[in-house]
Amino acid sequence: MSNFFPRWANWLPLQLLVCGLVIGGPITLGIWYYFTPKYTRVGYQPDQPVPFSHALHVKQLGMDCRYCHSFVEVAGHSNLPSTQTCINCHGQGKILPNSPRLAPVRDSWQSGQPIPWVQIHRLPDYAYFNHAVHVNRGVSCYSCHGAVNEMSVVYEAESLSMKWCLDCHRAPENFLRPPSEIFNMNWHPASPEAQRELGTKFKEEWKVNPPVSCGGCHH
Amino acid sequence: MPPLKKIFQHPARDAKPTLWRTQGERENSPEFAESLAREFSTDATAIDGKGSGLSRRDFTKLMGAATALTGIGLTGCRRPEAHLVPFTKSAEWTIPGKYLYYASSMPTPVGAVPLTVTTTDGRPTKIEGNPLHPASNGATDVFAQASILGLYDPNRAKEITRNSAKASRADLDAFIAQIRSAAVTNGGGGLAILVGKENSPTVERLRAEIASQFPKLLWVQDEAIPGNHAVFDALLGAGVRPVYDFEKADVILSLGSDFLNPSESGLGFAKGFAKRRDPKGKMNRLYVVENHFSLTGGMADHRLRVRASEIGDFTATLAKAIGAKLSNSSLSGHAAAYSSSGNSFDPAWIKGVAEDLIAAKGNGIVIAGSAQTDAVQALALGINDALGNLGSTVNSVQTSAKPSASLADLSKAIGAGSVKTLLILEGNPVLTAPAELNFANLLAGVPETLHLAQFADETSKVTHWHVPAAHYLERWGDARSIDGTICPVQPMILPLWNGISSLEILAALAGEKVDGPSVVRATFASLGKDGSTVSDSAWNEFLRNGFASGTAWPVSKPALNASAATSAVQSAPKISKDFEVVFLRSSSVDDGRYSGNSWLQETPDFVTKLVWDNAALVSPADARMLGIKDGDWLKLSAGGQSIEAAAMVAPGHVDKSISIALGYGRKGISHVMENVGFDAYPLRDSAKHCFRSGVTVKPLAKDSYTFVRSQDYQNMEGRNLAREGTLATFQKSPEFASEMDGELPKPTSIYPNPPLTSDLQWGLSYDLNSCIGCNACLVACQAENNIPIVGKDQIRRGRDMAWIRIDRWFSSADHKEENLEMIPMAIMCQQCESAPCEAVCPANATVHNEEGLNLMAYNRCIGTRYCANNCPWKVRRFNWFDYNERPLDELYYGPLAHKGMAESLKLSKNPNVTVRMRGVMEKCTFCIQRIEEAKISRSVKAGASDVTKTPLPAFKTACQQACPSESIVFGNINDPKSAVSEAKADPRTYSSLAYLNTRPRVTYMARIRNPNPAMPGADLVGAANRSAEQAQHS
Amino acid sequence: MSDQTSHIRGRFHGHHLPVAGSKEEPLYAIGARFETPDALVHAVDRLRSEGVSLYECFTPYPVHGLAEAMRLPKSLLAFLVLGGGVSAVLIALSMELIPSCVIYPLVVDGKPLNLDALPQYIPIVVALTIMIGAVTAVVGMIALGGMPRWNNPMFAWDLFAKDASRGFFLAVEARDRKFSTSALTELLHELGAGDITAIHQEAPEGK
Amino acid sequence: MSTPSTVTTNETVDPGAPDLSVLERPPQVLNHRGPLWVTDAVCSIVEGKTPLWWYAAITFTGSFAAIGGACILYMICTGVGVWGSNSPCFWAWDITNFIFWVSMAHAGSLISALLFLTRQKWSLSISRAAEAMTVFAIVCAGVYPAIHIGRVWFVWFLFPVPNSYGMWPNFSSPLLWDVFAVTSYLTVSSLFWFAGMVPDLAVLRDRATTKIRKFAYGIASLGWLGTARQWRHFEMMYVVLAGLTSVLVVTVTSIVASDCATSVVPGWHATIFPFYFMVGAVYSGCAAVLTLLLPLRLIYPQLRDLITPSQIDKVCKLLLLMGSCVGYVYVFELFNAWYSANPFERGAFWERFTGSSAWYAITCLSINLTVPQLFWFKAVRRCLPLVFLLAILCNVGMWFERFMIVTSTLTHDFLPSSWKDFHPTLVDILTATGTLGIFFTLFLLFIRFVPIMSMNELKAALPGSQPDHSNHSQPSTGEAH
Repeated sequence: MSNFFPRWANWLPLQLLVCGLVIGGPITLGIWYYFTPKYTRVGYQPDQPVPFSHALHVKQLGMDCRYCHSFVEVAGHSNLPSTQTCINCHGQGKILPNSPRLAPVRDSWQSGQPIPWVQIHRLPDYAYFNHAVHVNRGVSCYSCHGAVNEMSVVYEAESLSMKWCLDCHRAPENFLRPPSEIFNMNWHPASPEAQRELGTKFKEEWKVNPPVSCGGCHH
Repeated sequence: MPPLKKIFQHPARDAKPTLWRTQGERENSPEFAESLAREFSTDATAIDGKGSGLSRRDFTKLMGAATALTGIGLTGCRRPEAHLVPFTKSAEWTIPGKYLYYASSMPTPVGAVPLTVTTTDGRPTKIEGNPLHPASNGATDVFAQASILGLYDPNRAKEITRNSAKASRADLDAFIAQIRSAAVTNGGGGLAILVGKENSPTVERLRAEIASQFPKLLWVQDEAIPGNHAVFDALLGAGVRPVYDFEKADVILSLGSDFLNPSESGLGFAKGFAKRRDPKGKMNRLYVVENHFSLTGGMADHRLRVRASEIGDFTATLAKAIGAKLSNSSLSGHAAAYSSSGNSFDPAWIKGVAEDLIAAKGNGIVIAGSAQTDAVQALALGINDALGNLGSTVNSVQTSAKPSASLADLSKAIGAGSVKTLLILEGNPVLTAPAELNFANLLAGVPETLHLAQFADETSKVTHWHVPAAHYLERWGDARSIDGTICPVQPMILPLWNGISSLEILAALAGEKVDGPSVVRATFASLGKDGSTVSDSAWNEFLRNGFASGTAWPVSKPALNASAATSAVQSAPKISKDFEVVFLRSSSVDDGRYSGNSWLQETPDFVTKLVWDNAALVSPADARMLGIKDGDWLKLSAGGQSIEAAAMVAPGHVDKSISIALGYGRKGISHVMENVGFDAYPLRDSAKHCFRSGVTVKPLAKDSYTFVRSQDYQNMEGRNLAREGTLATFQKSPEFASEMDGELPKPTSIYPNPPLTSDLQWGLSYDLNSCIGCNACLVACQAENNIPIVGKDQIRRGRDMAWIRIDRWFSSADHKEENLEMIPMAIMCQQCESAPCEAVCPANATVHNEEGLNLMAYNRCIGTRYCANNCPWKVRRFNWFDYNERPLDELYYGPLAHKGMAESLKLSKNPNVTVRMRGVMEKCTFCIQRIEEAKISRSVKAGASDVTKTPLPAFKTACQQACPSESIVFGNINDPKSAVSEAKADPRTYSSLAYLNTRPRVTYMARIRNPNPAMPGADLVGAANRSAEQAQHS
Repeated sequence: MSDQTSHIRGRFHGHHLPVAGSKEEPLYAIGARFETPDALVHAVDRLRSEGVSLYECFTPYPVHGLAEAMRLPKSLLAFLVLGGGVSAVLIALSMELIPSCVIYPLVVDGKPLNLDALPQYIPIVVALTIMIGAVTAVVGMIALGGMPRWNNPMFAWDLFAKDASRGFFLAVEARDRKFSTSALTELLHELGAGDITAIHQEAPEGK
Repeated sequence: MSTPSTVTTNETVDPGAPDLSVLERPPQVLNHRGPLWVTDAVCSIVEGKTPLWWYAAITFTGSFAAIGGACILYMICTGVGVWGSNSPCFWAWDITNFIFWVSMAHAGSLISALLFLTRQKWSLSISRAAEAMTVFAIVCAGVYPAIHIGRVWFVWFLFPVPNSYGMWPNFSSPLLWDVFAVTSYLTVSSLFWFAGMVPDLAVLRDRATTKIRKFAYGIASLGWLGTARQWRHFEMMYVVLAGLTSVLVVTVTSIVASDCATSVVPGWHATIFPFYFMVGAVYSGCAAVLTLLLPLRLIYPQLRDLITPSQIDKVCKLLLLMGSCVGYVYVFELFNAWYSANPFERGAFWERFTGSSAWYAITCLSINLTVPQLFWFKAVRRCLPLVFLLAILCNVGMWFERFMIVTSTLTHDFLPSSWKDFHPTLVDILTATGTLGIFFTLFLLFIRFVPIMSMNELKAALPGSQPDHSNHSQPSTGEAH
């Protein structure tokens, strides 16, 4: 036998090529989806020290976001409520004073140790975000946090990737709302067209001109 | 609907969150963690568990890191758990993440520096001047700026020790109580208290209080670098001090006085002086007589190099001349009383100055260096008197300073064994006392000694008690600013390491109850009209404004006591022809009190550009004579004392004279102070003059010492970088500066640049004419922008990180020492409209924004360093190592080096500026965080309305805000009415390297000198660029 | 199978052709060896005139005139490369212009955000064009040359397998319409060929 | 089976033999060697037993390469600060060596491609080695741009891949041009090298005796049979590649040159730079070829008939030409600086030769202005040991030139206040020697495992190798147009 290579060897290049396509393609697509914030971020839903339900408080009881997140309109950070805020309603002789699920709150109130809520929406340290300027200029909580009023346990609704931010900064008209509806989680534009029309109006009236160059968020 | 993937069941934790405990464990100092817990709670900001290298909001990270790490451990490769820790009880005033400003002040021997302190979430992060204060234009000096680091300095003393064993606060209180009870019985016999000069009314009050209770008490006040208090008491009356009004002065003669240096004489002088340097107005003229280049010398129109010890002779000669011209007998009398050492000075110079001063009768100032001899002070006042300056430009204030015993008196008392208990409140006598007193041994002889200080320093080593002192940002207090106005000192934060203030100790001695501001408030009350109580509103106003209006010392026309003057003149010391040594106040560590501050250590000296060192400055001629060059060792000996120091050749220095800064060469206190410079204190005698005459100098055959300067090349190499002209030139052709581009190609652009659309276009104008080069902007920038320090070795390798640097040029039209001029020129990112750095960055990490800013996105930067190569001004700084996270002595260990920043330093960071990581480029951003802050608040204010109709809140860049001479003007060049637009419209304005057509947003205003034609070498003044032009054509 | 006897240089045994490969397998071709390129070229001319079409020549280096003699068409390669190059230009330009002028225009060094700044995009275009062109050329050469083909019936002929780098070989495939072992053997012999061999397919693996 | 080890060579070849008449072209292969001899001569190098010196050599070079690698690792996990680079000299040895290696690569491509296109037959026997040198030099050059950046792990920012930031690279940056230029240069030159080698690999395959060799060369030669069709496409490809490569060489040098030329730094900002780098490149490349071939000729006696004195003579002449061009550029630069009357331009060059960089600037000039001029003399060109020595000198000179261009310019730019001198650190030095190690290691592997000369080209060019009735003057012309 003086052919060193077997016959099937001749098919090898073709086979390799096909395998490459069959395997490589899906891998690329997989990385495209599974390794980007669209997947890695969205849907992050850790359990919290206190089983606080936004659905209950906001949807059923109709509380306003700002009752707990009280500084969102003035400060860069949307603060978490102090234990005091919880105790206002859940203190002795008030609502569910002895519920075991509120034990951490009571402990915190007595010990003075803060409640370690698990953080969900996390921006990198080098990205600067300011809540006040957004909520005051027609961007609703809903646009970034999703339908929190529906969530019994809060999860991350949007990717919060830089591209995602830019989508809005480049075309705010697709998201701007009437000032009255900023904290109304149930307000939805009649149609995309209606939204664009409304948004464009606000954009021009208010001269909304969000930064699209690095310096706006990275300094 | 949530995608039902990744519902993280983080392991259940025990109901009681362990955040603080783990925190404490990490910190290894429960007290600290406690104080944090008490003082701040974090707000809803990110706590990045991954601890990425680029970290903003390090403070909150510090809080969360511990638990976040456990998160990593437990969730494996999943997303690490991070926590948000809200307040338990809401804190008054505090809005998480919003700045809170308090008015306070920084006590210094010169006088309190009025401040507004920026706090974030309960931690002070930035210091600014208090613009409301009459004696301040909202400016600050280096030391005030750097004091923020002083607060968080991890090397500060942390515990009370007795006989170097840890003691508790209770022990201390017991000790004080015991002293008091003893004093009550024996009227304070054997009790001595040594304090520094703090100008604190409360201290004065408590002193009076204690003195009245314990009449035998010995109250000693000592400063390392004193003013001539005694002689002024004699010349002008007890407690009367001269004050100068530079805004009124047409002709100024400085006799070795560095009055423009803020840390020498407060911020007011520079401001007033600068106001009169505008060539469009009536420009003043400055004569300086000094032995080495000082800031003031750099500003001089005519400068004469005279040995510090011979300034007496000079003054006498001048006084004689003026006395003769004015046929003023008393002045001639004083002059005659002076026993000259027979030095002669260029008569033309004397004549010129004399005539100019006489011509400006009543509008001149003759000011003598604060550590000059009594004779010089007396003569200077005499001349002012003769010229009728007293009452117009030279006035006096009746200070509340009471005479107190000197260190010499104390030593005597100790020697006589009459001191049993000595309390040293601040100050460091063992370091600063004249060697001949041999103070360390004396102290050892005192049965009970206590030292209150922020560092366990030389003195603490020999005292029985060491008590950590509270930083002024941690304690209550009050202090008088240079004009006597009373300012509060407010605590911004609980003592990080349980520091104690001198007030607490004094109050305890006086038997007063110490409870927060009570002691201070009591003082404040005593100043009130009725002297009894003070209304809350008045008190709150005092705290809010940061000063009590109307408490300034009354200004009056001084009356010179002629006989006292004569005797003062006669007291002039004999001067030897031999070398003299001149002791300088260091521009970085003052008298040594700031040697622990690494920001200051790394700030280049005004003139020598030396970092992390002082040096024995010798004139070029002497260097040749002694056959030495930079770094060679000298042995300086006088009166049995001797020191060894490495020499540095200082252009413009007078011969037969050696200048050396005080406060260096300290050993065994903290690693920051190790191997830094040479201690010059031992050479001083108890007269504490700024010079010591008759010093023998001997070069040593040691291998030479490595000096590191932030600037290696001293002259402009024939390039018109810093531009100057004379008043005449300016009046002839106002735009002479921009015409200096000469044969360089005219800028042209081959294509239209894309328009910069915003209504805000930022620009900065920098006035070479008023800049004194005081470094305040440098440190302000460092504090504002979280700029790391890199250490001596890295700077030697050319890895300085300062975003703004001050180039200091020496130039001399005829290349002679006599006519040497000094020009400081601040260089920061020029924010070019077509920036060379941008085109070459492959990653788009540095681009332009619509407001004409040259942005730098650290998180996009991959560190090719091409931008820096292509930056003509070399203002870009590269993180060669992980300067923030690794110890400076382990930079080269790579991953083996310890990682992480000292916890306390994390608190000092500005939360709105990213802390940069290794491998990224950084540079001046025009304080973009402040710009964005302003824009955001404008938008918030506008809300649902046209934002462009809402005015932008006023703000300044850090360097602008700190500048005492208002040389930096920043603003919107799109607005023709803005200050910066007006500044740029000035004919003196020119762009640096205009021919490159990068169109910088930073422009410079040429320096104007105002020579006196009658003076020798007048034609060589203001000719820095003449030599340049010649060089260019040759 | 052994092939010790399969070649005796210069001698010719009537119809007993030496055999390469395994007799059981179908005949693949008849191979012959020529001493000089001249002989080969001449042989090719002759074969063509005889109307034989399915033949191939094997030479250790490009022999000039051979391809012409075989009437081979000109190589397509040049056109492939041209195609590759042109597409490369388009790819490169769109890769550069779309991000920097359309998707995310950033003001860099005050340079225009439109085609005024075209020069700065040229270098990458050139580099990419050349790269893709070169890749096309090589891939094309390999593909057009029927490579890679590691197993080839010709290798069954040990003489060829050993001496391909030296001799000038010719093989007429059995599929050729005019193929006849005897006639061809005659002809080749007449044309001065040596080592005329019947090349059979090799036995498939496992036999 | 032929036994290659028994190749005999004629030791009595006198380089200056009178029988070489000036009129007729000297033969490619001396002593009327035939195709079989050529084959054996070249293959014997690969097929013979591995000589001891080879082991010794590769251990030596390999260890240097290893040390270099270690330094790079240390640098990456510690920081660029471990190099001597500083402000203002943000680039130093990293870019110096990058330019040095890239330039050296160019001669290889030129000798094989340009000389091939211009029918310079004399380059046949050295082109393969030259191409190999090119590939290895680019590998070494490629090391630096990859590692010299501050955050290597983000290097993917340089490639236009869609990402969740919505960010793209800056296509106007010469550094990005570099990325593409160097990538395509590496690709093209390796393809050129490999594709040209396929027929010769086939020869090795046919002569292979061991299974491993059969397998390796079998795979590598892609089943090449040398059919008329394959040769036809092969020759076409070779012409095309030669054409592309020649253009690429010019492109790449110009792009690398624009790293400097497009900047504003006085001393860099000059339109002459592409030409400057081009001639410098060929100059250093020719020198490198000589430095590599002369020892080979010494070690393998049989090559003396293939690498003939007349070829070396020609390379020397090329060296002389390019050296003179380099000299011209030096003078021109100085004149230009003076003529610009621009204090910054003048200052840059004044400082270059009087300042702290004087020692290496002057070293560079004194070598590159004098050494190549020696090649005017035939005696020098024919004295091979001397040629070898001078060639090495030229390379040293060129390294100093790169060092001068990068460092002395950066250390003396616009503002004297920011001037700072550069001092290399140990890491700098070991990394540089490391790349040398990589280069020679690769070259040793090359001479050991693949035919170092293009046998098919040589054979095709031998007298009598073509049909005498064929009226084709040169190989490949028929196909070329």
